[in-house]
Amino acid sequence: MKMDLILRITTKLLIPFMLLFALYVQFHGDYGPGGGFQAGVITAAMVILYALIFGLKAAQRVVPVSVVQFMVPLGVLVYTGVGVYTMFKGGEFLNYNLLGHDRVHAQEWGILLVEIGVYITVSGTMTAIFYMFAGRGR
Amino acid sequence: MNPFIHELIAHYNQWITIFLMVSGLYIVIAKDNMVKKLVGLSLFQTSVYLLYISPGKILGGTPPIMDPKFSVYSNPLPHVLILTAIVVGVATLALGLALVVRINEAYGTIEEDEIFARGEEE
Amino acid sequence: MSSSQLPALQVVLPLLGAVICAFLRRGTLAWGVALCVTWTMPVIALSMLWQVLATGPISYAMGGWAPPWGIEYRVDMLSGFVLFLVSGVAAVIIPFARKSIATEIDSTRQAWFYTMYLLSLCGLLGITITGDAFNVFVFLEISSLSTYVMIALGRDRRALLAAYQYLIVGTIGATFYVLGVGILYSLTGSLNMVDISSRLGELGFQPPVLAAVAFLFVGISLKLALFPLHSWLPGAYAYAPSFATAFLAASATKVAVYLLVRYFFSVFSVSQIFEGLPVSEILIVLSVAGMIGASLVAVFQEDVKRMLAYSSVAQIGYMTLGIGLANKQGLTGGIVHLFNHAITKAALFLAVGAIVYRMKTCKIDDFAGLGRRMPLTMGVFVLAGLSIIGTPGTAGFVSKWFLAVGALEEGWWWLVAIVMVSSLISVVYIGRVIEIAWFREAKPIADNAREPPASMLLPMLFLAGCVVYFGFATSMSAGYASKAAAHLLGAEQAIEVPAAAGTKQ
Amino acid sequence: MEALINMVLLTLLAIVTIGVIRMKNLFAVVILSGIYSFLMASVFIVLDAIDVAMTEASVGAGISTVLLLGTLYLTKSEETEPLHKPYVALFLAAVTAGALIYGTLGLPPFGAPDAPIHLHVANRYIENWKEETGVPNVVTSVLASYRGFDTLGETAVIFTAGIGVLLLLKGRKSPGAETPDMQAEAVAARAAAREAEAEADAEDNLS
Amino acid sequence: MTPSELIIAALLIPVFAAIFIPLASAAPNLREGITLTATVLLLVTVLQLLQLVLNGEQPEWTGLEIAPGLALAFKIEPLGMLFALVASSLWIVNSLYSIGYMRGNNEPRQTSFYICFAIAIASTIGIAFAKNLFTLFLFYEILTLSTYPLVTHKATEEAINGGRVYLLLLLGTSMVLLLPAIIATWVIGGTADFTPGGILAGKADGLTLGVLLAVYIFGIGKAAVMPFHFWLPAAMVAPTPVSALLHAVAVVKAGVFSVVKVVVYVFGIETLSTSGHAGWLVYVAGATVLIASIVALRQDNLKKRLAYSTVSQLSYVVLGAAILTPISVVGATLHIAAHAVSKITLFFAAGSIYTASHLTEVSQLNGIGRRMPWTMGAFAVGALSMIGLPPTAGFLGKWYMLSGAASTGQWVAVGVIMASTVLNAAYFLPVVYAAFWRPPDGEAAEHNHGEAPWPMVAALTATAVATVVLFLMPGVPLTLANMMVGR
Repeated sequence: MKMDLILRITTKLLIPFMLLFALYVQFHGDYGPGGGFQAGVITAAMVILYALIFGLKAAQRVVPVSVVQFMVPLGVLVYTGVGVYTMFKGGEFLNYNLLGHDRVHAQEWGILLVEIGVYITVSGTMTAIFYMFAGRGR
Repeated sequence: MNPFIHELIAHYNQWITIFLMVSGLYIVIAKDNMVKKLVGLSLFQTSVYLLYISPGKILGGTPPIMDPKFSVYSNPLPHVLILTAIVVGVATLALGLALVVRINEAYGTIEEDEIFARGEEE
Repeated sequence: MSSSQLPALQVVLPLLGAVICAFLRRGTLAWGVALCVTWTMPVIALSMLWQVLATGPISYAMGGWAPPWGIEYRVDMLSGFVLFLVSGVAAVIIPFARKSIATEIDSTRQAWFYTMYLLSLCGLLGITITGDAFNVFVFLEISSLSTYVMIALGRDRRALLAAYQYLIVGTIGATFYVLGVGILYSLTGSLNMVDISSRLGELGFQPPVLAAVAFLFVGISLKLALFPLHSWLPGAYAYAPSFATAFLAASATKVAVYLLVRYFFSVFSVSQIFEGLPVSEILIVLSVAGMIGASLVAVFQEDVKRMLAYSSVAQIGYMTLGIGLANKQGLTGGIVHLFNHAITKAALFLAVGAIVYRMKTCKIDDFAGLGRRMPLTMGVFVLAGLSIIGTPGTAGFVSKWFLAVGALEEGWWWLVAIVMVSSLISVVYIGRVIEIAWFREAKPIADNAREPPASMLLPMLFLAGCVVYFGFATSMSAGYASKAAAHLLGAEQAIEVPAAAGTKQ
Repeated sequence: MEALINMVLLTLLAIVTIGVIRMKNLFAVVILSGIYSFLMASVFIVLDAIDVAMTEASVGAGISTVLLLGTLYLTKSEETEPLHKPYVALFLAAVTAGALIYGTLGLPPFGAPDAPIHLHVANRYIENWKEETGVPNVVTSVLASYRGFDTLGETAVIFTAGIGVLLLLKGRKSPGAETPDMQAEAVAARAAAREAEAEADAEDNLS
Repeated sequence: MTPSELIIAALLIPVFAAIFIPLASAAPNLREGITLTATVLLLVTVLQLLQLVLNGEQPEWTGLEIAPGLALAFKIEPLGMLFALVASSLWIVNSLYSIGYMRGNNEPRQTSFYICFAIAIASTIGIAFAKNLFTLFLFYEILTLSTYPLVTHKATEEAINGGRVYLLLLLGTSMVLLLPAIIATWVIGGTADFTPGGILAGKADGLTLGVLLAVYIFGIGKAAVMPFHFWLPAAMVAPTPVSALLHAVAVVKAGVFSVVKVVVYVFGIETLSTSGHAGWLVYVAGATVLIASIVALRQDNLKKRLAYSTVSQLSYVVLGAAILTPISVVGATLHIAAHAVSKITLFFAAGSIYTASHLTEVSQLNGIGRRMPWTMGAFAVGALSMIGLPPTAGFLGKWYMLSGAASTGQWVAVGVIMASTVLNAAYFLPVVYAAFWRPPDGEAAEHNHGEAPWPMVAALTATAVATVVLFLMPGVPLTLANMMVGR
């Protein structure tokens, strides 16, 4: 029981930092290693950790299955949306140069947006998959 | 230096990569346990990643993150490809495991030979 | 968006459709989305095809990055043809899906089934249209993963097993493919197919090239179920939901065949593959083995879907045979058989699907008496069956004709004989079903058997019509295929056409 | 130096792999595969593939391991001895090995800067990234911009897998696939289908 | 109508019949009405075409192209004209007869019977008018497929097995041998259109010609050259009108017609006779003639006996073609017509005996001639024609063949024809004798049935008369045959 307590505390402490790290990886991906995918996985890992310690029910109260399910396609929608938008602007699919007046900014915007898309889908999917496996037992 | 040693070093990555790849493939084909097959499959794929990354390396080069301090960078393109490949790999693994779970529920076992032993495939 | 966006739309629309379906809950709604998306596909493909015929290959630079730095979408004669084939068949059979799926998959899963279907379509079209070796792999996996899921949704628990086996085999195949691409990449430093082929030309011939050929060949052959590597196919086709089976049989293996052709004739050169290596011999031997062996196995099947699956393996042999012949007539036969077999098998599997819809079974013995209970459905079955056999007046005959001519041009009488023998075997297994359906007394299980609703019947009848139409009016199928073949083989081969064939072209 | 570390790690990888082959306890196998991923990740670091290393670590050692353990929890943890002898497998593996050795030994040696892959496409990225994307991490820029479409495909693959797993595992254990006696199942399905068919026909009449 | 329109019409009339018959399935009289109208219309159309052909024209129509230089095309030359004439005129009597038979034995599934029948006729016309090998092959296969349901009509175990043999043998030979031969012809000769003097004339060496000829002859399974003859007895399970269709009107005739056509227009008589590799055909055909006749001798079942006689008679035609002299080919052509009318008479007779008295064995027929004078009279005429005695049509064909064989000193052929004449007599005359001059057996005498229903009697009388008329005034067929060989 004592052990358990320690675990709970440490987890409670750990989780914010994990989220922080995920966001760092997400948005610092342009400068250092990492990007949407890694961030997504880390976020999912956070949820998984929470579920392992506090139980699946608790985790699903925090992050409901419906939300996760919604995220899975959402990310792809965002990503594709960027591409379609550039098409409407008259450029090729995913031609970020049309997202802003000067080229470099446009590129950065594009990369940021699609990375967010990747993040949403990956975190959602990984969590969903974990939920499915964990929920199958009972 | 002894030419054989030289050869070995020059191609050490490839030797090991080949070994990893082949043993992964061996696990997939030889084993009947579905989980182990999938593990073997992911080993197989991972070793292929190595085959991509190794040639991308330039001795004395640095990671392809731009910095005025460095001049020689390793080749970024293989990294990108392999990032994609890893993702594909984990997706496949997840799907495969889900199938294994369902098969276990349907047949009560995850050993292929046991299922075939029932001989309902015809 | 101007017409110049078409190549991207061809792939992006199904993806978007899949996403939308994923948000939906009701199967019928998702079906509606799938219908809309699927019906726009052939329009896009056709307009691109016209453009190609008018102004030569289309190149579309994804993200505005010119190849080889960015990913190129490339539509030429062959890929345009296959795009139209896949999207066209999908468009024809999609109306069939609603009721068939409604009975075979429980309502909570239907919407997502259409997601999977659209993803699979997206993947197949992506493989066909892209000009980037690695991009092929990505879309290959999209189509494969969605296919595994579709198969696993079959009612029979064996569907799960079939899906798992396909997943293993398919992944090995895909990994081999990546391996081959990796070797090519480290040889040439490029991933763009056109670029690769030009640089390979400079490299000449060396061991790594051979290894690349081997891995690509094995990898792709696993996907197209070339004879010894076909073990996954029968189970997958037999236990998948009927609609999925029809779709896969008509599209998946065809795209894999296309990929093989693409690599052998475009990425590598004809001289490299067919003069430097024994590829031609290997292909012909395996094809022949498949044509005879798989047909023989099909004769002894008790389950019609399974029987048709084995017949598919045999028919794939015809296509690879055409590739192996590697002369204009033969290659034309192979390519046109892509087309003819796609529509034929789609018709057959739809007919069987309709019977499953009414009877909940597709054991051969349960077909007794259906000839009179479901005359139209069985009529379609007979017609398409004749096309499998290759009787004149059906599409199947045309491809057989070209293949035989191609073989004779090489002076291989025995090959012609084998082709004919294999079609004779198909007489046995098709005839078996027809005989039972028309001349045996109906069983009690067939009591509530009657024609399926129009939404299922019309696609079948349309496909049957196509089977006959393309048995006579071949300017579109064979004519186009021979153009594509000439294009692939390069100009020097076009001269070798016999006088008679040459005159009227 | 780099080369040396590299060789050590690779050797370790080989050892782990042998372990995976020999072990019968699936938990051990899973843990070993996790270790394998970690080693692989460190190899990638040595090879300057930081992003790949990160991903491999988080995916191979993280998610994959969790999923595998979850599966074992749902199924079983001991592998039984295969009935058949693995000669075929050995043969196929040997053939593949032969092809690989034959093929890859012709490739340029490890780390040589003049290999074709460094001279063709990649240069463009390394030279023009600044004015073209301005993102310092070339990998990110290539991933998300030059080959952004691949990444869309990758995301689509994840999406596919996600929906696929949801389809396969969501909700109660679906009765259809489990009941061993196909007869009852068939009857049930037929009954259900009758209803669906009836209402379907009803819709027909309406339309 | 323009010639090409006439051709289309000739093809479409039976097809339309096949389409309308099921619509009228509820009203049998209307249904049979449709059939009969179609038969008459068809004959009229064919006669109009005959006029054109006799004036030396060769009407054509070309349809879709399935491969470059390979189209669905029709062109009427004398031989085809003759075949079409025979088929269309016999269709009328045969339909009359079928109506009587099907109703007399109230057979099941009459609608589908008439449908398949019509389709079979359509494909026969297609074969007759085919301009190239592809068209010929197309309709050849359609004929096989459309007659398959007729053979299995009774849907008994025996019928299904018979159908199996029928389908597998005919499809098998045509696909495994005939189609490759056609493709080879196309590759070697560069065209598939029938050309006077032969496609392959001067394009291939003697050996190739010989091999190809063999592939053709055995590939055309419908010609029932041994050893590919046994589908014919197997198909005997079918109802009699179908047997008539198989033996007289369509199927076997299509076979021998194709053989003659191939010999004349694909190889060319001169080419073959000079090739020096075609001599074997005389022996094969001769052997078939004799063996089949001997087998026929030993059959007690009347229809089986007729079947084997057909096998032997067909090989007469092949023999006539194999002798490779213009005059013998004329004989072969005439024999197609002659055998058609006389064999259909015999089958009608057999059928009406079955309908009236349900007797099937030769040994049961003692004295039946008293009760069914018309039937047995017609039978006698048919038998004479089979043997080849004047005043019946059978005589003409044999005569021409004999003179052809004699003129080139092919004594083997002469001997075969002579011997088979004796054999024919040996297995037909006893039947006639027993029917008229033997006293009826006990149980046969009891049930005193009369003649068969009138349509049947009318039909068989008509064909019997035709058999004689064809002998007395062979003008049209003779001219056509001569036009074909260009004499």
